[in-house]
Amino acid sequence: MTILQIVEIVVGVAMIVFGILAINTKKLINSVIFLSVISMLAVVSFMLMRAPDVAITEAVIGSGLVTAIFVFTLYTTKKAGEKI
Amino acid sequence: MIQYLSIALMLVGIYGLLSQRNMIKLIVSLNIFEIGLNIFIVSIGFVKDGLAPILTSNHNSSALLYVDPLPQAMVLTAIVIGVGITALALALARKLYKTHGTYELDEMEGE
Amino acid sequence: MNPALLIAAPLLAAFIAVIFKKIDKVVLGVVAVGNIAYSIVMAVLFTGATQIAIGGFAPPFGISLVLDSYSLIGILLVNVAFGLILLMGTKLVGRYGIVLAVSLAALNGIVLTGDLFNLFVFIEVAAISAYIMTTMNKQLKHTFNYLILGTLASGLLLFGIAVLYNMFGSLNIIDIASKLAISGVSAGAMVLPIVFIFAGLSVEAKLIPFGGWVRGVLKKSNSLVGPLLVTGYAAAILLVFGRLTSTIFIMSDGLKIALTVVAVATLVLAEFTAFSKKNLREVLLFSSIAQSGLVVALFLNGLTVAAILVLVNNVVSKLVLFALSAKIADDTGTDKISELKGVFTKYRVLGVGFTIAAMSLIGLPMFFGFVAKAQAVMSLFESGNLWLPAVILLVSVIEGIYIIRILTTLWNSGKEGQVPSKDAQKEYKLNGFVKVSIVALVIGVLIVAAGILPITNIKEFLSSDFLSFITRSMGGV
Amino acid sequence: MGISIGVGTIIVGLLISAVLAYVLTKINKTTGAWVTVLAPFLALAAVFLLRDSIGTTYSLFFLEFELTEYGWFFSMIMLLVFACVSFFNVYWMKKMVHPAAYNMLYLLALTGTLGAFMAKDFIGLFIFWEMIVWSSMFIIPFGKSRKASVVYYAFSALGSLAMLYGIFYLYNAFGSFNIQEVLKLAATDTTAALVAFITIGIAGMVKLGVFPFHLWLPRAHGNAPDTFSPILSGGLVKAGGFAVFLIAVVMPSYEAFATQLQFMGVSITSYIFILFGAVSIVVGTLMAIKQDDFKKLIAYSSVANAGYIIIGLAMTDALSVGGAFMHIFAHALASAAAFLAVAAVSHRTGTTKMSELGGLIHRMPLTYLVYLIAIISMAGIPPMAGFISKWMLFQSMIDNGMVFVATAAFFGSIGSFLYVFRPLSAVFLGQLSPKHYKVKKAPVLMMIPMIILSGLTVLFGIFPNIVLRIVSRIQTSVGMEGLQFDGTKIIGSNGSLDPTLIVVIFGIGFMIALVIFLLHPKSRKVELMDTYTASEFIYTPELLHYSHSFYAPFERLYKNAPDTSKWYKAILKKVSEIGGFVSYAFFSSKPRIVVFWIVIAMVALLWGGSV
Amino acid sequence: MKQVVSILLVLAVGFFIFSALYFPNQGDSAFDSYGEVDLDERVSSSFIDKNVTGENDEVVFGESANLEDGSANYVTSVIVNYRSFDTLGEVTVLFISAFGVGLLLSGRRKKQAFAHQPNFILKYGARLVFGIMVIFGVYMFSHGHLAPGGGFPGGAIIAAALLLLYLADNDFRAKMKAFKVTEGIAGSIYVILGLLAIVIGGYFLMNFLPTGIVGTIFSAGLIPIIYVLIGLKVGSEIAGIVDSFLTVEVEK
Repeated sequence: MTILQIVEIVVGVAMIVFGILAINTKKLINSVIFLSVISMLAVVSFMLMRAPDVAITEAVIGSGLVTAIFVFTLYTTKKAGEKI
Repeated sequence: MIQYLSIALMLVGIYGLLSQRNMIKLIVSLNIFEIGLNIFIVSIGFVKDGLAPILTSNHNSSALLYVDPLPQAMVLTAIVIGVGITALALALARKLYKTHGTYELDEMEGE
Repeated sequence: MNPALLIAAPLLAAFIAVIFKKIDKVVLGVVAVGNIAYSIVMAVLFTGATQIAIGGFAPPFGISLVLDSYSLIGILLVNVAFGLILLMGTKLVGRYGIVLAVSLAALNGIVLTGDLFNLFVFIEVAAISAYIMTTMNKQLKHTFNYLILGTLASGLLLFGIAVLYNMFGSLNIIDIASKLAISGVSAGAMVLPIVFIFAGLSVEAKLIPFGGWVRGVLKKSNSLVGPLLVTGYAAAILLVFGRLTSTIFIMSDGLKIALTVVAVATLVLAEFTAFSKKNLREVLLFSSIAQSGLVVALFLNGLTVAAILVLVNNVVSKLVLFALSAKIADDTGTDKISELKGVFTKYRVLGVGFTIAAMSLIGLPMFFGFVAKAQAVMSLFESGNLWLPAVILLVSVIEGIYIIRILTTLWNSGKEGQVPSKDAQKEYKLNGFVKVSIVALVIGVLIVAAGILPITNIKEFLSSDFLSFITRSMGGV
Repeated sequence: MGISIGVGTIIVGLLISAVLAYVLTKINKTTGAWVTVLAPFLALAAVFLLRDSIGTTYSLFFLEFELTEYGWFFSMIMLLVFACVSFFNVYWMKKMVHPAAYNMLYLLALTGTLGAFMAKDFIGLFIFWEMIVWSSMFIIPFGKSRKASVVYYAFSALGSLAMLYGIFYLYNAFGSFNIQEVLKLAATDTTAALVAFITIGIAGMVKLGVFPFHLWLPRAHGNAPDTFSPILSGGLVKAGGFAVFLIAVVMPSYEAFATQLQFMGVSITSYIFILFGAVSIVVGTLMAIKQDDFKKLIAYSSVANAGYIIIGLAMTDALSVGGAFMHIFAHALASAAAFLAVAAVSHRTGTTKMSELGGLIHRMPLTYLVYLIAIISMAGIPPMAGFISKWMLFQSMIDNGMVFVATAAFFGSIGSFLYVFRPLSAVFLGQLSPKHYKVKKAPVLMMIPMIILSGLTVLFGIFPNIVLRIVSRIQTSVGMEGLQFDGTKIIGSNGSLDPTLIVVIFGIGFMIALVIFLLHPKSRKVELMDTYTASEFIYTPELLHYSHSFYAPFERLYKNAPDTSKWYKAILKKVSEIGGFVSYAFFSSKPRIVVFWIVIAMVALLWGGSV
Repeated sequence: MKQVVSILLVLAVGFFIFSALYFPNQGDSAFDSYGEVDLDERVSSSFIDKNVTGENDEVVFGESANLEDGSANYVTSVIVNYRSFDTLGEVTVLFISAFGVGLLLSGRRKKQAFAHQPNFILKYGARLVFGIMVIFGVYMFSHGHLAPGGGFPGGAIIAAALLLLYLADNDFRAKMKAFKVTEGIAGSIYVILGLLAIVIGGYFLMNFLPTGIVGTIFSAGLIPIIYVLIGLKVGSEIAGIVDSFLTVEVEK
């Protein structure tokens, strides 16, 4: 088992853990943040699989932009005085 | 290995769709599912000891062993499509929030 | 003749319309008419099945469009249906012209493409346009439901496609089919991709229990969105079903039975549901779900010709029925059958069109539906299947009951237990029904013509190759 | 005339006149109605003239016709009924919302029946069969009920789709649609014969209204426009007899089922059909006794009579089939006449409820007479045509030793006295309801067809051999033994019948009764409301009506008998409930529920696929 | 309870997927396991050797010229050349969903106000970064055929730059009309180029420009042009989405 394979497994398991967290967490913003973490971990796994194009795209679009619009949605719909 | 885990991640996404009733959570679950799917597809094209599919001055010949570029192209497309759908879903969620004041599907009045 | 134009033209129209907002309806109209004309020309000049490569790369490598009599029927159906729906619902287009143009492109793409991943992309484009169109109905909660399910479905589809790519190293449907034949992959290994692709397509094809979104989305849809989803979309997706089942669905016996059970259960349960409904659009909606089930069941049994006939009949008659129902609902504010007593006594032409379409749907002789039903039953008998014809005919009884219930109520104004009289008639006001009437009538004439033509020599028709029959009657070779 | 009259010409002519009727009615209602009178008469004449060219085939565009002996016979009955009934249309034009559509559909129904009787192949038969269904289906809601039409369609669709299954089954087995050819071939193959017998038999039973498919009759006949009830009862229902005849006799069922278990001289399959016939005699009779509505009563009596017809056809011996044909003919005349009498009454009084009528003999004597003759024929009393047919059927039943069936048939005959007497006394005898003091005689034009029908009933009661010779020829044409005659006598298996002699005896008896009646002192006339009880006058005529609770003690005997309509309702309710459940469970607006089903289905499919 | 059912169901699906893919019970599953892929069995081997239309054994960076496809980045060559039609569909997806978001969140809009007023340094710093990001984005999509990246991330980076301005300056609001026009024009040119290809080469979306030496900037025929178009289109579409999400409807 090479070090890369161990990294692969760690990344993969971490994604699943964060996935479950994202689904089961109470606060929506946490959910979104966990999603963003998963996305970042996905970028890592894409890099491990020699897919730089996909990694860049996922980083910019999947992780960055999607998280941004999630956060904006939550921000624009929060009730007055509420923290998101 | 990452292939198995990606399938598991897809299943986590489906689990989210099965158990959640909050719109944001549903969209998050969908995204998790898509990420798992994307990793799965990229993993299909992975070749052990393969190079990233770009010719450079270092790896300058097509005779070298590269990973499959086609699944990567597919995933690129899938990611962009995913963003489009997520944006649309969030817009819908926002619109629904405005009329119902909640993200919980079960709490919305009317049919 | 490059069929890619059918896809490129609407897309170009959409892109232009986004620059010049004011002309979007004009552009849309031009493209719709152009597409109809172009597809007719293509059908007339059709010489034989070919694959047209996109980008100049030969089929297994690049993306290719498949042009055969099968996809020709598809594009004719899709474009003509789209054109007619647009004609009937011009006023409702509003700001959605761009979406409609994109959906037209996507539907053509779905029907034409010979590449699995390309199919996925076009299904996504079509689905997203559908999500946006359904927001017209102001039922956003249901649209959201549709969106979640549709996205999950295309994810499942993509998973199946990815597995297939892994197994065969190709995305071209015909290439995969030939590789399947050579490599001797066991049917057991194909179960996973087939089930995922089936599930993915079934959500859009509205099979029970996959198409749960459909009721909420369509029961209050207007006369533009509803007919389009029930006809154009259904036709495109079901044709894809047919293409896939006839090429790459190498099924084990267990899987074939399981999939057929789903399809037949859809047929039976959806007819039951339609029977239990009291609203016009809901009844028609479930009826078209049932027809989808029938079409899929026929495809799974390898009876492509019969399936296409049933599909064409369903699309054509549902086009009229759904458009008229939605039109009536738009103008009178209700589509409850019991509140629309005698509406056709004032709008007779509408009524005649509706009646012809409805009778074709039930499958009465001299209408096209009979030809379709006869072909379905006959070919099932030929394949040695004796129980499915019985099921089909039994559910037609139920179908007949609710259709006739609608017809008798909509034609006669009186209360139950009274002779209908002119005084008891409610006043209905429909706006701009002339266009709708003309379309309904023209389609009605076509249905009758298409119903009489084949039974002129039913024996030859039943035994002949339908595709050559169609191309012959379209003036081709 | 350059055009030679053929079946094709008749069909086209009728189709054209249907369109013509529509157009003319739009212009002038009465003119249009006259088209519906003329067209059947012309067709009647034409078909009558075709008597000599039986056996010829005709083609019309893609349809092929063959004039057979039995096709001609059935067509004649049908045209006679249509021709007679159509006089009434003239009076009903003003009462209709869609007079033009009515006239068109009326003629289309006629075209459908003629086409079905003369079709050479099954596709033609099916097309015209469905034409009958949908043309009448659109007419029925012009009457009192929309539901009736749905019920009618439901049963008809069950029948015709069963037939379609049979047709395609046979086509798949024998590669042909030709009726004669296929049925002959089917007789050699027991399975195919069985499928044909059951599927086409169901179609016939539905049309005839045999138990358990009889429920549409009272609803459709009772609620159809008054002018269409006689068509349904006298005409269209008889098409069912045609279908049963095809599979029982034209397809020699006794040969096809020779290997089956034999039971009372017939095969078990035929016997089951006969049993259904017997049950429908009993059910029809009992239900008819209960009815208050005049039209529903006759409708149920049609159910009972359909039972006789199917029994006769299914027994497949010379006497029984002859009896069935005679019965089809006699019942067509009688029930059409009865319904026309009802229509005449309804035209003058506006109701068909017996409890609202009474004493109309004083106002409409001729109508009374027509009705009397019709019901005597229906009850099977000499000297009417109905007697002859029943006699033949009874003979055959006793021959075959069918005790149970014969009991049912006798019960039906006796029961028919009960139910035919009730409207007679309730509508025509007794005291006139105060509402109807000003009722006038039926118009002359209405009288013509009624008299024709009654006259024929009497005529063929006295000289049945006119019809029976034709029937005999039909029998020999399909390869069975013909009926035997001896002068005016009909030879049965254990005795013969001389109707003419019976009439003479009957006439003498009638004369004696008449003399006694005339010698008897005149009774004083009392008006209906001329009574009081407990020193109070009563103002509700219905309660004083003596047909009120007419057979109450008798009805009480079978009050708790199961109601067949409840079974169908239960089935439909179940269907509806399943539909509601599907709609609720699978078509949820909650994504997670649908995802749940998707996942379940996928697991099931994956599991099913890996088995 | 519901959760247990969900988990069980998901596990059941997982069981079937895993057993079908990795533990086939009859014969070979034909499914190549992770990493054990033979590219020669796949169509991609031709993409790597660039010999779909002609004979070509080896592509050498900086030497091979005038091939059917001149991109050094294989993913780019698949996306923009071999499977360009998919990409057309893909930009349509983004186009239509951006349009849909715009439709859903339409009406007279104003910017969502943030709680904290950004200070001067942030404001002007952001403008500086904006410029750099735009340049980087343009670089990315114009070098898509040489380096990882390409039109989609490039366009997204430009949109992200715009997003930065939005966040850093409460008063900033981009002119959406301009973006619409850009996206429309870029899309139209894409399709028109495709149609032009029919006229020139007989195939829709054909790469009709000559390809230079693999590895140089002007090497891939139409690919850079199309990638620039895609970049512009994606950039303006995502900018549109961002604008829709960052603004709220004006209350009447």
